[in-house]
Amino acid sequence: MTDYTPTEMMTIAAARALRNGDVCFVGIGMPSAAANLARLTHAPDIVLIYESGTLGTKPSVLPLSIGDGELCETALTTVSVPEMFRYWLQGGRITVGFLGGAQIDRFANLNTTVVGPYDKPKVRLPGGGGAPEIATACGEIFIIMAQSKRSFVDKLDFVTSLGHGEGGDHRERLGVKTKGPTRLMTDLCIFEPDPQSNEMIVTSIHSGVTRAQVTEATGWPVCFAHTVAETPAPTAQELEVLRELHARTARAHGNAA
Amino acid sequence: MTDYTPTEMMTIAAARALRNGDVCFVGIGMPSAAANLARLTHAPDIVLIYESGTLGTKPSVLPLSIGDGELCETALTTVSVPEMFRYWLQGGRITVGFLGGAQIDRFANLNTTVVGPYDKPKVRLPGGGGAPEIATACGEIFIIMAQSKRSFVDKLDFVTSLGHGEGGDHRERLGVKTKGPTRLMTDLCIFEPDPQSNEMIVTSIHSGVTRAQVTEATGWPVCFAHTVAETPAPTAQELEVLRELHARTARAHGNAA
Amino acid sequence: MSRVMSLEEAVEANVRDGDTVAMEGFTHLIPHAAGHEVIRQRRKRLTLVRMTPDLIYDQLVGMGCAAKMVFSWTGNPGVGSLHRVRDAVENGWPRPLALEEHSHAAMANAYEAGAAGLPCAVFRGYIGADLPKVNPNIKTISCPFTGQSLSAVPALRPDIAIIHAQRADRSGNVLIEGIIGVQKEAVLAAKRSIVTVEEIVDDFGQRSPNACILPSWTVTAIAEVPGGAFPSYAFGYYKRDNAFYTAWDAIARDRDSFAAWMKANVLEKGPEAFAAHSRKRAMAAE
Amino acid sequence: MSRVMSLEEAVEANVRDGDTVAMEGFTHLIPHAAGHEVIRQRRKRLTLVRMTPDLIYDQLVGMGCAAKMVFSWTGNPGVGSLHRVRDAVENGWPRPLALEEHSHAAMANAYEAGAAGLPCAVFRGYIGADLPKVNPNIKTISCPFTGQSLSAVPALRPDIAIIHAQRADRSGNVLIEGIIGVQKEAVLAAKRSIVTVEEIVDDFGQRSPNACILPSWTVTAIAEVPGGAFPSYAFGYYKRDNAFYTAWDAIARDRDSFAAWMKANVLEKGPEAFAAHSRKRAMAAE
Repeated sequence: MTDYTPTEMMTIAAARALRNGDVCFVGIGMPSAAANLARLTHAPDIVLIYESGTLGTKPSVLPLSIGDGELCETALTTVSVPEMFRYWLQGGRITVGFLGGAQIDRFANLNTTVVGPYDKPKVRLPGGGGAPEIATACGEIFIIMAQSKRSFVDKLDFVTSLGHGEGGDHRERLGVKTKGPTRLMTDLCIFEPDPQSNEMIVTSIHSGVTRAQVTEATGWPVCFAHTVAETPAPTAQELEVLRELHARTARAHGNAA
Repeated sequence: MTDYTPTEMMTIAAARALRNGDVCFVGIGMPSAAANLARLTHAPDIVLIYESGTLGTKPSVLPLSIGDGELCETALTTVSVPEMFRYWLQGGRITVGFLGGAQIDRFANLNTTVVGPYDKPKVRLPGGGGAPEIATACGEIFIIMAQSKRSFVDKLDFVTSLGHGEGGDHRERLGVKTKGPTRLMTDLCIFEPDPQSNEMIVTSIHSGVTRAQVTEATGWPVCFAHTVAETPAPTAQELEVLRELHARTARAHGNAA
Repeated sequence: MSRVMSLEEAVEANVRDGDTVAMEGFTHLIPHAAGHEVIRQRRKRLTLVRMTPDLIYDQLVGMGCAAKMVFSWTGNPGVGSLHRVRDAVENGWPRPLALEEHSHAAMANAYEAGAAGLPCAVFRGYIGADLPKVNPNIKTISCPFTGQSLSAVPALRPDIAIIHAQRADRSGNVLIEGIIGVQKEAVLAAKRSIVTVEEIVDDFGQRSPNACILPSWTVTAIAEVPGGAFPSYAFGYYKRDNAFYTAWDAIARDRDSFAAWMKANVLEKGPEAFAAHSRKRAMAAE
Repeated sequence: MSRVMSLEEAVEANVRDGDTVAMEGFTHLIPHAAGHEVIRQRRKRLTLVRMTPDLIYDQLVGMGCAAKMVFSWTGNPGVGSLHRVRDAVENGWPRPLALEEHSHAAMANAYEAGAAGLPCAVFRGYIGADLPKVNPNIKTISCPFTGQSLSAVPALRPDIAIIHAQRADRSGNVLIEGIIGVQKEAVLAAKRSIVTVEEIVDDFGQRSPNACILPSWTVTAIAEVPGGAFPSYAFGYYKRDNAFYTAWDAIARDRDSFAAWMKANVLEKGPEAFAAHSRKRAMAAE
């Protein structure tokens, strides 16, 4: 079996979750790598949208920022940012949105705003950006986050974007009709919401990872599904395409590969 | 002196009222003729905007409809109709709007909706189109209408667009900060609002027209300003440019000139 | 993903009796061929939505396809009244026609709100005007910061939007250029959409990075109908036939001459008849 | 009508102490040269508005020009934190910085509402999120037709908007292409505006009929500053200098290295220094 890193496994697991018909609202970093990996492997017709206004973009290298020239040059067309948020996101045209964050709780609510109190934060994080509305307007949400007790917490310091709220039918009670987080990909495993409680439970563990490792890296008493799968290891093709993408990107950004 | 028609006089009087720095929201028909006459004579830098979305258009012939190709081909750029009404009209960027109608009252309120009751009209007119918001969003309003007792009425059947309302400071009381109708050009004379009452009063009578003719053609007891000017007759140049414009238009539209 | 099909199939599959239909195009790119196809297929009880009902709705109303019209200005621009619409409103012939009347600003904002997934549009409108007194779909709303009173109208969400555009590519994306009106908003606001195009090309080629393009996944059906906007026009292809608009006045004034014209030019023809009016020309050519 | 002048004159005449300033550009066309000029002219107590405060505001905040920042995401994209902004927020150095925080959707809608002359923006946002609890400028409003609860934020109406664009023509019109962000809205929402451009041309020449153009009568001042978006980029001219963004992290981490860099590259330089980064290239060239 080929060697691969936990981050590669996480990215590949996220790419696999995307379908060829999806219209995907992509963020920078791992979501961008995952979405483009999907496009370059099993989902050639996936539509990638970046909040900078680019519709149907097909970058050959990954952008460093959300509005890199590569995104516009390879897009079907580019619209203004108000139009992007009004017609395309709020208009309900996106099937999958990717999110990540500094903190996540068991109901996949996310915090990218502050650690500590809002008015006197211990760490001032970047803020929500598009997340508060991505979280409720996209058909469903995929989350990619490296797992640790510091980031998978019992209680968020701040709810930047809604996941399943307090669980159960909380989204519905808030008048939200979209599914919310349906999949959380970490470097250790895959979580999916429990059909009743909507708590995120482990449904697949990456090859070579133990339940104890997952439990140890989660800040709440983590639940496992009745049947937990083993995530198939990355295929040689998946790894090759992902690594080529990263290498092209590093060359294009003027960094050593 | 050159011969000219009352309609030519009315169009030329309207053109003269436009200034070189104006940004003018133009309607089809006489407003379009007047605005383009101004552009081709004393106001070469006037900005003409048509509600179909064309910004800074310079048509060589007059459009038959508000979205003729000529308007787009000669425009600085063309925006969508929602943008036109949101950013350009409602945004308060227009200095002068032109309006006309089937009926006008002494406070320059206009009716282009129905003659008779709304639910069972004697005549179903075209409707307001852009007028209700043009009337309040433009810096000031110029009105062009041929004068007759049937159209200059004591009471409108329907207020399609606000003039000075019930007179006085009625616009201000409605929260409207723009001036409203500052000038009404007819085939007989020019009206301007009385500084106190905002009733439209005659301030200039076209050459060869009598006060009796004006009174006879007005459905309310018409008032004349303390000093009433005689509208200068069209100059040879004004007439020449206007007639050439109409002739080019007739040729372009495939009609006999 | 949009599917390319014949106009007959597109109308057959997507326009249903009783639908709320928006055929848009602001002087430019009015989908006349599609309107004729709806008439030929004898659709009934339609609510016809359009900012500026002109010949295309005069024809649909005169042929009895409509029960209601939602509009902000109606007439034959620069020519006069729509005689078939007036006959329906004033005399109920061939059927009564209910009217829901707005201003342009309201309609444009209502399409925008529909495209934006909002339940209503908020704008500064109708101040001192009588329309809010006769149209219950015009309400007011207060700005929660300034207390300023604003107008609100329900978002437009047609069952089906029908537009005409210059080009589609092989992937089913649609390019619109020139006076773009409210067409993009109408399609995005609608549940289904039909776009007739002058031509289907392999690739749009060189274009503005900000071109007005409807991605294929926002469009239901595409039909290639060259000349399909006639007597309206297609920027880059053919000009508006102003003479036809003028001639329409006499045709439509009389019920019999209208019926005869519709029989000869619509009922006994197909979409291919529009090809005679199509002509690709360089954009800057005139 | 816009007036063409030097960047020094444009900032001197239009940016005042205490102003609310919006410098926009979404990754693309960020007006760095103009930001440097504001720093050189030692403007104080500015309220800096920007969806994505990045290096340009890190520099203004670090040099003590700002009292407040209105934003929706702040950081060095793909690299990390803004150390000068954090130092101001966490330690009040060189001055305290108040924050007003929104989401992207709220900021984009607030600029749109400003451009549209509305007092507030209405959108579907912030559902289940904590920001409305800490920002009194986020309120709710009810759709008068459906009762649905929507979010409202005040329209953005900056005293001055500053953007960078590709070209102006001799009449003072401005053409923007590529990722156009909220720049048009920011200029239309603002009382005054400064546009720096890569070049002033006689005529825009062949272009899309729907090109994104700001007419000269919507712009206050235009300054030709080739390379003026560096290290951001100008579509059709030069690429983003990603390496500079990465290098900024070390420069800004330390107060002294930041001060030294600002002295050498901003205080002792002028707008002409940006010309070294300018390079006209064919749009499709890479």
